[in-house]
Amino acid sequence: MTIRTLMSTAAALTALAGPALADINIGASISETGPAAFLGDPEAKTLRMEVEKINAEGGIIGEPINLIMYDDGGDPNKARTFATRLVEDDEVVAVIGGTTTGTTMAMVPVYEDAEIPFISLAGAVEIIEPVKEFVFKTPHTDRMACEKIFEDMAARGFSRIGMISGSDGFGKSMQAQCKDVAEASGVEIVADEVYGPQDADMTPQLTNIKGSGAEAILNSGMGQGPAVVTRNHTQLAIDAPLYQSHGVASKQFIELAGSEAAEGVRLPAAALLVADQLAEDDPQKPVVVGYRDGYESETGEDVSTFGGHAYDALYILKAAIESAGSTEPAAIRDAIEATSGFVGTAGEVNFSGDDHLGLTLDAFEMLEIKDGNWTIVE
Amino acid sequence: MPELLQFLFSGLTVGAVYALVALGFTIIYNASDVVNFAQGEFVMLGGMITVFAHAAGLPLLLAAGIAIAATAVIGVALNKLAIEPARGAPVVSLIIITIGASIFLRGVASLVFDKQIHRFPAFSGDAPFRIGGATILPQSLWVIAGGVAVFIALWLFFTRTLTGKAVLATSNNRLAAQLVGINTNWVMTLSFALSAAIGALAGVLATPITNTSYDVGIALALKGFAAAMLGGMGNPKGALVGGILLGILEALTAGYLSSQYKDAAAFIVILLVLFIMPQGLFGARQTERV
Amino acid sequence: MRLSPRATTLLVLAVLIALSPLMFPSNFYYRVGSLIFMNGLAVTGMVILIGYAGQISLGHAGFSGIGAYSCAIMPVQWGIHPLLAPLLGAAISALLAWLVGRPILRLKGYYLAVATLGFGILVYMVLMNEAALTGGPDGITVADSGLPDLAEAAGLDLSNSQFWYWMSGLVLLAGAWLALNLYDSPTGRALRALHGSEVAARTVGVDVARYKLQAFVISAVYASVAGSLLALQNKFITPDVAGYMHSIELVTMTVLGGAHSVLGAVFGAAILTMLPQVLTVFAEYEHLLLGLIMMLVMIFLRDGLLPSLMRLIRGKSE
Amino acid sequence: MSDLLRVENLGISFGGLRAVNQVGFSVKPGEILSVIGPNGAGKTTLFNMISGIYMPGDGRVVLNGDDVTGMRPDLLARRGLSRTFQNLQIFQNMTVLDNAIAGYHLTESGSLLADLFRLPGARARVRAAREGAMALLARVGLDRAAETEAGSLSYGKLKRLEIARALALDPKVLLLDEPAAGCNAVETEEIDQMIAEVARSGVAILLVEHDMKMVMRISSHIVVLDHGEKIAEGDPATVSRDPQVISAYLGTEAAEAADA
Repeated sequence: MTIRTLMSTAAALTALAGPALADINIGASISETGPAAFLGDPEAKTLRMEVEKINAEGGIIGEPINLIMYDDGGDPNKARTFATRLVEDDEVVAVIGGTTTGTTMAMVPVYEDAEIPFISLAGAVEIIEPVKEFVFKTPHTDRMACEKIFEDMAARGFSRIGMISGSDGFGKSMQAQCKDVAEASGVEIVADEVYGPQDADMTPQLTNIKGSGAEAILNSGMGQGPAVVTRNHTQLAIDAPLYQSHGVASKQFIELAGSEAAEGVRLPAAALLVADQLAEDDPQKPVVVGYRDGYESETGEDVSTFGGHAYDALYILKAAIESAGSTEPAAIRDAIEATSGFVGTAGEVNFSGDDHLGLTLDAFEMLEIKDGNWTIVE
Repeated sequence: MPELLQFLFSGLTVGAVYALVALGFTIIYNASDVVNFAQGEFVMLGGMITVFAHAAGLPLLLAAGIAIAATAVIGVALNKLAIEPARGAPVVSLIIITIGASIFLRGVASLVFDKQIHRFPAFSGDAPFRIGGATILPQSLWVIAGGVAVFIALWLFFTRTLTGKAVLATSNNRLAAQLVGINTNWVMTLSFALSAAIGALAGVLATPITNTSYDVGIALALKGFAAAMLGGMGNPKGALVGGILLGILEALTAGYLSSQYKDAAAFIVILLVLFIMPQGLFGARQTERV
Repeated sequence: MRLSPRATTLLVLAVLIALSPLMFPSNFYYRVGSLIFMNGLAVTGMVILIGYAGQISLGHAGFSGIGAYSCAIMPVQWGIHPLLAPLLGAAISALLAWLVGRPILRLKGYYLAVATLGFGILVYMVLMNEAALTGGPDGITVADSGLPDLAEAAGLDLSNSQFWYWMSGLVLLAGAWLALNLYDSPTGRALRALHGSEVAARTVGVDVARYKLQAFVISAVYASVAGSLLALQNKFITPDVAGYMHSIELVTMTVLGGAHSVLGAVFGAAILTMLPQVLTVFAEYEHLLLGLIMMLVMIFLRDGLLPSLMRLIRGKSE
Repeated sequence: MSDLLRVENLGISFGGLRAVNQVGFSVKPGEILSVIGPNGAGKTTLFNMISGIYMPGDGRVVLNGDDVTGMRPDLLARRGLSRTFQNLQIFQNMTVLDNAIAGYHLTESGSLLADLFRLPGARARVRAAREGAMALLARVGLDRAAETEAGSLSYGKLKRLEIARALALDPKVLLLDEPAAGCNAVETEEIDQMIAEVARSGVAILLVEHDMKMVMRISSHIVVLDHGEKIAEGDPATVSRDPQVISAYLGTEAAEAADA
């Protein structure tokens, strides 16, 4: 009947778009649209661009990659369905993706059940803690960002800090992590405010933080909210310096906030943003410069660390398949876990049985915005 | 006291944006009894077209003008292609048609433009005015002025001009309006053009504050709709008051109670108002005719 | 023998549920099937609210959220048996619907739409903000219900997707049976009557407020159970299940397929559930096409897809 | 016999406009009381107040000895008051038969659970209502249209369907708002006879009608409204001779009717 017809149409259409069977099927479920689109968009573009590049250079162990990428729109339920589709229908050997923590966590049970290695591009620490056998991730955790920021605050002598967080997954997760590690890092959170990701004005929240006597302010959030917070921070002439999170690590943030308002804002981020400022002998330099130049010339857009996460995931996977010499999911998983000394855009990755993130705090640079540009804080 | 003043300034800024969106709802509703859920996309288009025209090298004013004109044309097209053919459909069908239109416009925008967040510079710089220990950005004044100006213009339009009265007549009784010689098709075209233009103007004025991207329309339509219903659908005064009230409510809740639940507070107040005044604050009371 | 419309609907549903797997190329289709049935269940409730009673709700995903989070929270926090959680969730949804429905249902048209919308958003915000209980925006893991294991112990060797395909198929059948029973019952007639003319319904003795409330509560229970099933299958749930877009989706499925009949609405649920899967071939045009389809159906097939299709078929055979 | 329905000093204003003012009358079982008057005299408004659709501004409505002023229509229905509408209020989304069964709502309805699970009790009640409805449809000549969508019926048939639905309640008081409007002479006569028949069974009937011949023929009592005020009252003969009535409204038509 009609349902059947549609089903088989769907199957036929997928088959049409589908691969020759010898290819290496790599799956991806990315939030190309929806509230996390500005993260997912560069991720998807990076994956397409880099897969094309790898295939042009002869693929992995002689086989071309067939990238099967779905747009989950940031909806975890949809992501979950695509996960099943990737596993059952597309028969992928590994999956990259999960732009957000929500979509990632929704997919995890599927890949764990099917024993397919999965490299997430989302931030929260719960993705890899506790360690799940088949789940890895490339971005630094929000907990690490908190620690890096608090470390810098403590070094500058700030102990009373105010937090203002986005109410989306990223903001809330980081807010919780920061509150968790605050005491151990020697800072006290004296104000804790929240805003909606689409809010136009955060002066009430910042006014309250200003009144709380906070010596520094941390904004955990991604998207357009942090730009508004930064402008409002300047508008209210708040003396306490503003810290942003790694969630705004793209040039776009400075444009949105305006270089005047963004002046002096600090944030922890990967070296990708300051590729040119890295020392010539820095092992990361060729990687980040290469990726940045490739991305910017291909898309005409500024590079962001989000696309970098996808880049890292793809090349970790490539290296793992090569070292495993096999496209068996279990073998790939073992090879991923054995990754060591991999230099990506986020830093040096060393996975192990009890660490599926593989990055240390050193991988973060503390950046400060000066004259509309990122500089490394020494 | 400076806190309160700051909260009020914040509420005014945000509320003026809501009010502009709500005013856009008003005209279409008045002419056709349709609540256009794609109104938020008009705001988005106003902002995005300006951004890209400006980036292409046009001066900001010209870019804004083009954005408003182009959005008005899109509004007319929406009416001709989707609303007119569905005349007489039940409320729930109209809701789905206009939501479909909003998804469609969003999809087109993500293709024609991009999925990144954009902004263009504020009209009069970013140096805030300081009043009584609180601050307000010049762009906020632009938005507030825009809201008030559109309100006054609409009020004059509906009460003082023949065309405006024709719009109201069309909404009251389409057939009767036709019988007295009103070209109701033209009234509909005009209403959608005006509505879309006001939405686009909101986008142009607000983008330096709110930023814009292809999907800002959803949240704006939601708040604008809520504001319009709070004030009473179809009444420009209701739209203005509803919008500002909603903005101030959110700011005061964020300032004094909990920033977590500021959106919740807004909706609780809307629910309470509707329970007591089922037609909103300024909505016309309707008697059942049998 | 001529079958009543009620029996026909049930038969068609049962046959579709039973026979569709014969053409599934892979396990993935069980997943899509189970989603169709879960959405179909929620939408069957919407038929009672929109199709029978003529009321609109843009907040019913809120009840799905309550059903889903009951399954996530109750067993872990309060030690309630995982199979009891969906029932308790449904009871909470019913109670909440009864409480908010009384004042809300006095409103009409767009005012009712905004009030229900507000209710849905409030539920969503609680799920987002009360992170200690709900896990916040990043979601929460749902404990295993033990049901698939039970099936396995009973000798049924089913994958997770397969199990939930059959489970939700059965629940959908039960839900459809109840909704169809209601149609030609005094309550169903009273609901349809107040849909047709509230004034006339009153004058024949229908307590309009009471019946609207009943429809609201019943549809809330349907949405809640659908949410519970989703949570139990996914074993992970986020506040999106209660989000505004999900509410809109439910209404769209209902009206797109044909709000006046259970079969029509379930058909709408099937179309809209499969659409994103089919549209993946068009990648970035997906949303554009979805919007276009919504508009075209509502403009040109005003009664919904299924009634229009049936008319077409009948028209041809005559 | 005592009054079944008594209206005392009933009045209402809409935004400063006095639509009905100080109107009073009473009806006994088996009586047919007609309310007449020019368009806009306030007849339908009066009906809407009596049947609980509008809250009266002042005055009282007494049904069977109880004050029921402003009571909800569904509660009035329980007390035996039923009505039809000038501008048809048909359930267009339902079949003709379902429309008629809906009239049996009060006797048909039971518990929600019984309905959901199709318990035997509910099915028996539905069966009884269906039989009653079929009989009523036969009485108004619509039994052959039972399964058609009500929306597709002609105006005259819809009028009769509405009367059937109102009768399904087995009312003590029946309010008929222009039952013969839009009907041809034959149909009018049928309706005419039906009303008389219903009245004979002991129902008190309140009638608004523009067809003066019909009014003069069947009314036991007439109340004349003009601009919301009662200007005359009495039996058809008396009213039709009332000079105030003639000048206000009736004119030659009534004179003819009186002669006939």
